Amino acid sequence: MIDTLDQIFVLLKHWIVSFLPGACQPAASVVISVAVIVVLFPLLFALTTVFERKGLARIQNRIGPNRTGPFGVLQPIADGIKSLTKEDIVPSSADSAVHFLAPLVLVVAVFMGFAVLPMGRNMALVDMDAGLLFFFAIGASTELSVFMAGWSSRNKYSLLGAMRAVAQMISYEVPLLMSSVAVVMITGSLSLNKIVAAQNQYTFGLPHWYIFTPWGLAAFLLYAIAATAETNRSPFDLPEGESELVAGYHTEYSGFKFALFFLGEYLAMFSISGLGTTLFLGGWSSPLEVLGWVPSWFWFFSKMMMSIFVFIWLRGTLPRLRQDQLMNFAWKFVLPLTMLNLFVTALWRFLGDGWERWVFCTAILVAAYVVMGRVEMRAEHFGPRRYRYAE
Amino acid sequence: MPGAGVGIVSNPGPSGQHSLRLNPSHAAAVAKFLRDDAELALDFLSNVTGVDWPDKEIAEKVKVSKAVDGVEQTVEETRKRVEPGCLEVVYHLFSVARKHGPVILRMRTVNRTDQVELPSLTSIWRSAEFQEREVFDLYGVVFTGHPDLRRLLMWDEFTDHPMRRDYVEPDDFEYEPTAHDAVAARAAAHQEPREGKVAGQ
Amino acid sequence: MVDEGLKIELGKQGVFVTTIEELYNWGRKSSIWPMQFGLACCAIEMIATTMARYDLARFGAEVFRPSPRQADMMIISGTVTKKMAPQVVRLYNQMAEPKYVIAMGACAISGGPFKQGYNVLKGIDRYIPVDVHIPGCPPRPEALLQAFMTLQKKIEAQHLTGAGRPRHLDAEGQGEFPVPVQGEHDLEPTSNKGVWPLPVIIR
Amino acid sequence: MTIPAHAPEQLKNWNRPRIIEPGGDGDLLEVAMGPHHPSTHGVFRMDVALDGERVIRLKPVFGYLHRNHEKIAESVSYLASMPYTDRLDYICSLTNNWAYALAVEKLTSQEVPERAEYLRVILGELTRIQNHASSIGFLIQEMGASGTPLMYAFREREKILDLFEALTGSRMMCNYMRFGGCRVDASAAWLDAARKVVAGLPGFVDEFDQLLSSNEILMARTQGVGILRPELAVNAGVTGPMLRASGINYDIRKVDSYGIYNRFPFRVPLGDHWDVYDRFMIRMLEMRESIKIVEQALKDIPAGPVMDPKAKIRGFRPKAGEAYGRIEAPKGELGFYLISDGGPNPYRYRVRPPSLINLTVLEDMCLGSDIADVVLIFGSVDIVLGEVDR
Amino acid sequence: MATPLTGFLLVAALLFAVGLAGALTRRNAILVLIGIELMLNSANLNLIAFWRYGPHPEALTGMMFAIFSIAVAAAEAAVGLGLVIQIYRHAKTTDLDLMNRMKG
Amino acid sequence: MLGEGILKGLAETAKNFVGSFFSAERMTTVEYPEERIAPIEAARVFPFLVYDGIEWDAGLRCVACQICEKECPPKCIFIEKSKDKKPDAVGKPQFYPTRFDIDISVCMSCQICVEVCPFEAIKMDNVFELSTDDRFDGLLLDRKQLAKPNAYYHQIHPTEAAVVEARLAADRAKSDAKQTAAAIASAIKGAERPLPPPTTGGD
Amino acid sequence: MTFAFWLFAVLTLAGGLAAVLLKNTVHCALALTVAFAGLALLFLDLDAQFAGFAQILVYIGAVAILVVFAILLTRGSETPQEGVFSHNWFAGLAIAAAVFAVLAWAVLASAHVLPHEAAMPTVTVAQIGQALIGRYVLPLEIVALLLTAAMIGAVIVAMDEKERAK
Repeated sequence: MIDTLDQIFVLLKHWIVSFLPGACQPAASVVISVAVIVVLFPLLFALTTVFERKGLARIQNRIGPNRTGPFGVLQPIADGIKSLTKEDIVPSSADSAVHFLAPLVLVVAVFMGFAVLPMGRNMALVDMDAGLLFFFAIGASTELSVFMAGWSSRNKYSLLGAMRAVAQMISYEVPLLMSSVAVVMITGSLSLNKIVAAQNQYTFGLPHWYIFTPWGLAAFLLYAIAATAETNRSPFDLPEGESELVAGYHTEYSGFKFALFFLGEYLAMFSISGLGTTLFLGGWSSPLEVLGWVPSWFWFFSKMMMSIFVFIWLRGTLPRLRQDQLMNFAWKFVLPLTMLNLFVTALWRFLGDGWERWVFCTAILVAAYVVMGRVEMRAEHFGPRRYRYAE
Repeated sequence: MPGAGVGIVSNPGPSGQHSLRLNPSHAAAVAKFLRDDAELALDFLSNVTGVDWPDKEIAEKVKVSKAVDGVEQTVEETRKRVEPGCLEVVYHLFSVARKHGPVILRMRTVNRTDQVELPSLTSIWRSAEFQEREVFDLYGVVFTGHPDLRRLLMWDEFTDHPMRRDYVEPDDFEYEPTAHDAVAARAAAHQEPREGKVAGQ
Repeated sequence: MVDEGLKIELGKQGVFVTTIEELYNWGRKSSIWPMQFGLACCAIEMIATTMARYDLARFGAEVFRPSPRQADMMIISGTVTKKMAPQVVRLYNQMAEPKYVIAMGACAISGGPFKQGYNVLKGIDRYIPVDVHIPGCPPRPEALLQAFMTLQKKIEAQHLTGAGRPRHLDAEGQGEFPVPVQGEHDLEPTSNKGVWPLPVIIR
Repeated sequence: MTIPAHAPEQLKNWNRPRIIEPGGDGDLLEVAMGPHHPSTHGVFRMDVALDGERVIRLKPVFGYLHRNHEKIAESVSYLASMPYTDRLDYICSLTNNWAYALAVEKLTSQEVPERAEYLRVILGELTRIQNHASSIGFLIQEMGASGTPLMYAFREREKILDLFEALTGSRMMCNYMRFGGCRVDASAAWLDAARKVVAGLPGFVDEFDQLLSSNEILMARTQGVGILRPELAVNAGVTGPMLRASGINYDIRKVDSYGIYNRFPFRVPLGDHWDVYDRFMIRMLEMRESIKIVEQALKDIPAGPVMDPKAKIRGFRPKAGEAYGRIEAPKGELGFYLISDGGPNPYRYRVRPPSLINLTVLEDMCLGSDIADVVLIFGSVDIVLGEVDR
Repeated sequence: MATPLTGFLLVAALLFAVGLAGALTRRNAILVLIGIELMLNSANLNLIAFWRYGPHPEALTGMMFAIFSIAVAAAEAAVGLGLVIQIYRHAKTTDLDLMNRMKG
Repeated sequence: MLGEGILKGLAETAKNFVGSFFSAERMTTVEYPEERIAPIEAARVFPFLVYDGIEWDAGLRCVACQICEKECPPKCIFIEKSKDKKPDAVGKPQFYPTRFDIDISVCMSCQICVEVCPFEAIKMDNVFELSTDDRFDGLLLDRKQLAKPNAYYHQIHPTEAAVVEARLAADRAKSDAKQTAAAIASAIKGAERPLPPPTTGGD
Repeated sequence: MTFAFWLFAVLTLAGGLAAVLLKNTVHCALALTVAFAGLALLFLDLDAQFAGFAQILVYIGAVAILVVFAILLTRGSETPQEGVFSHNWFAGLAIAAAVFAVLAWAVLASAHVLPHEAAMPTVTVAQIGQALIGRYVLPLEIVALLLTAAMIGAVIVAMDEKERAK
């Protein structure tokens, strides 16, 4: 029974496929999986927009959308209808072909990222040997769509926004990759299924998630920073920094194409949270051994939504950085720490099973963080101040 | 300062804020002195404003000796003359260092039409920069030596000086739903004649 | 536009048509994104309306878009001066249909207390069509919410075909609105005759 | 003038705008920020010339909200201008009322009853608190926080506005002060409500402090940005929190001690680094001082009339003469200059707008900095367009 | 796998020719670099194809070669484009014909 | 240490997030159409005319003295004085306004008309839900729309109304006394003039 | 020849041709990414997963972006007024055609000696990794050195004159 529940989607798919002639079964299986992803994640996106708007509202002491449907859950549907029927304006000076292609490229690229994410036990669309590499390779092409959008609009703000976005995404892609490499070093595989399997073990009922190791925690935090920047979320949302660049690279987009950008941004957030979950939070494995009976997909999605909540929380709290600070932060703070973390990971691997490796690794990382923090604050000339009063 | 041409303009009102009237030709020197003098130290120019004193028609009775019926007689006669108005610029100074003030400076142009130049004090107090531009915009005082004398509030194509007393507002028909005679008259001037309905009636 | 035959065909399937219409109107009215655009005093009340106490977000309208392309509603919140009027019209032109305008406060409707001034436009409806007027100086945030609901009701009552169809479905009604030019003494022209025919005064 | 010893001698000609030559190979990018630009909160335009992202020229363009306040005021009676002053700096209508009332009282040498003075101080300081809170909120908003600090600021502002409304009848456009007192008296219930609100304010400032003051992103963004040298600040007529953030001890509440400010012990915080962060912190600290003043005023407020019995409302004709009255408004020195020719209307009516004059130094503060900083520097000046353009 | 090696080789040859034509005919220095990239890529395709059809695919030789080639190409692109930008700063043009004529 | 301030800030927002579910202090939204902020007694929006008695046109306190029209800063009041007089609530023959229009699209809610009115005839209303899509007819309030009974005044501004009532009563008593005195005097003189009609106060 | 091969080949060649022929430089760069994507797909068709993904990561994620940046930095995004082709374009075309002719002749002539079918190799990433740090460790190190040198070189070349002078 428990297994059935756990595998319910897989079984369902097999059941549907079994009605088809044998020759087209594999293809049908893939089509169904893809269809599920293509339907499920936009739905999730819709829900998340409400979730985000209500979450932000709660942070800000208000209620948020609550008039369309119960608790405002139909809000995204209204938004969707509105966006679909809104006039689609292409500026006369714009490069119409590229302008049209940009949101499509973005959405297609982010959708492909979901192919390798194991969303439950046996629930990865493709179990690819080089899954992680595939994920990052696909992720790299979103930059191109951002550039296409910004350039084709022929608007100063759009182009500036796109340049910023691309520079930022390239800069943070490096630490993003490097912090994931730590996991690869320990697991010895680029396959996401194997990475989850490696974490799906328990000692005293507690899981072997990588976040519970010093290097794993450090890598996770660095990954989170880089992921926030990679998805252009606050406090790294400079490309659409409305106080400087009206709406960044999608200033000139209206109606449904704008909605696609919105969708793309959220899908990127899902996929990157999903990857973070897989790499550091044990993927679909349950947090306690005794909770093993809860379906694995439930754990995956709840962990993913938790990370989404953190995104929202950050957005509700922090102001954004400046462009040069953002770049400096990537190259002078995050990247060195990820490098160091790789070293610490290697150390962890070779120090054996004793308590020493905990002490050493933690000590190195904490010391490095403190020193780097000092250096960063000194280099950027900021710190707390005291104030005097006139008599 | 000898020959600076400073006069005191007294203020009859109860506030008792009297002011100094400067001769435009020496104004910059006096202003510099006021700023740099250690005792005065009027380092803070708070307020710059223009005042428009329109041309006044003065009717005055003059006693004129006239030959009336061959006899010299002193006759009172009303003569009208137009006293040329002027544009006045008023500066309010305070001292941040010594915390006193205000000291009020005034300068007047010769007339309101062609001789409207006054020296700019922007080089002595930066705070005059925008305020003098505003006076230029709204009153039409031309400040010589101002680094960037453009209109401040109105658009560049605008040609009038709206704060002057004789400024005539543009006739942009202001429709009021309560149609009284004045409104109806204005409306009539703006409406194309329509059959059947007579505007204003 | 919908041709006659299609109209009859749609008329036969009356239920279906109304459903689509209702759904469309529901979508439009439930997701009105205002433009991030403030002019004067009323802008502060507009901001207050989006803040915790009044929370415009409850109506799904907190998504203030900085780009006119993505906004549905323009709240003219404050005095429109003659220096600003061309910009306002230009921004309105940049918005994608369907678009709505709320004139918030006395100044936006008629120039309000400042209408005697030489640089104040006596009502933004001289240049662009306004859907809802809110009197008040400034209107309370609740008044803006009420006006928002008035706009929603107006959208809800619109039929997609026929004489009373919304402006954006009217092929002739669309197009750019002429942007006034700043002249030597005043804006030229002083009003857009197509939107604001001079009212005839009958006593 | 207190100039810190560590003042760098960057500029010889500090009272002239700095001219930065564009770099050798950079092409200039001319951007017109505004009049509709999300960050100018209002209708304000900056014509910026950029070399890459570095500002090399910045010319503010005003007048998009020029509502002819002065012209209208010269054609209506003294009393009728009072509601118009509400709409100058529309966030702080009560201090505008106060400044105008003060100027007219100077023009006519009217006395203000004790209780009215207390009420003016209470309302003025409450206005200052809500102005500083929302100005900080707007500043952080421009820094890209998605509204949270602004929401918290407005949460408190609403409480203060409720007080205003309960006393004066309107949330924003209070039209409360009159020549020779205040329009209506505050009831005991109102004073109690005010005490309750004021008791909650320190908690709010603490919350704000926790949320913002030590935030690394905020510090990194604002420290060392938009430096305004004290000499330039004084010379350019900068007033208010901006001047004090440049390290100059000049608070008109202390200097003129108008009203009854000499009865309240309060301190004037000063900045030592002259940058955006200092301006932000000075506002934060001033809120705390203002809370103290209001607390004491609410404790000491005497009984009595709120209006000079001799004061006239209608048919008000001051003697010919002129007067300049000024107060320390939340944004700086707000002055009214009135010339009377003995008629029922002022002959000349001039507002000395702190916002406009504080903007004189905008270009000097922005030159050489990043375009993203311009937004912050502009936000830290704390202007309201109604007052800039009038 | 029904595609013969010849197919891949022909595609690679065609791509190489296209790249070469681009590199030789375009005036914009960046586009010349694009042509060179295309040529490099066609070589990579050859390497992989030969590895795949070779007698010892388990030895990974061609694949390794291709991977190294990709890495080197990345370096080449970075340096090449850096040079172009630097030349642009100096000569204010990326037009190779013009650069030729100016001679420095 | 780097990150400390950010964590502090996160803690603060988390406090508010969690608090919004439990404490009314943190969840400040008032859901406008259903809930309303408790009406503030002093609140003012637009003026209205007070009438005594039941019939609005008979009981208008306004005597068309036109002071408010003159003093109104934005000049949004328009009054036409009657040619004849008719007895007011006290019974004294007075002029009355044949026309009393307030253009609320201009009104700035400054309350100066109320302040200057010597007859307590114009007061501030607190109705703000006036938004309309009708620019001219919807925002021009005439005599009939403006007239509200004294009871309504008492209901929205109880304290102020009580003070006004006391003052009016005193005035009335004074004029009554005067009239009675006059009546007595005339009675003494032996004139047959009937006594003035009994004064009918408001409600 | 499978359908997939035809598709990918056409995609690659179309992208390559567009990259060489289009007028607008940015369009060329975008067409180049299409060519790169097509090549990556061809790699996948050849069971070289790792190389295919590396191709996408490096070429689309980095090189294409670099090209685009270079175009924007050199103001090349506007279509030039005068011709886009070199004055001796004909010679270039002729050379290219000749080269293709030779290559095609060589390939076709040796078609009969080339293998048509091959055993499916089973290559895992782990194997590639082992090979990289085993047999190919020296080339790996050299490439690493080269990349470092290139990076430093690129930074120095692209750096501002003034900053270098500092």
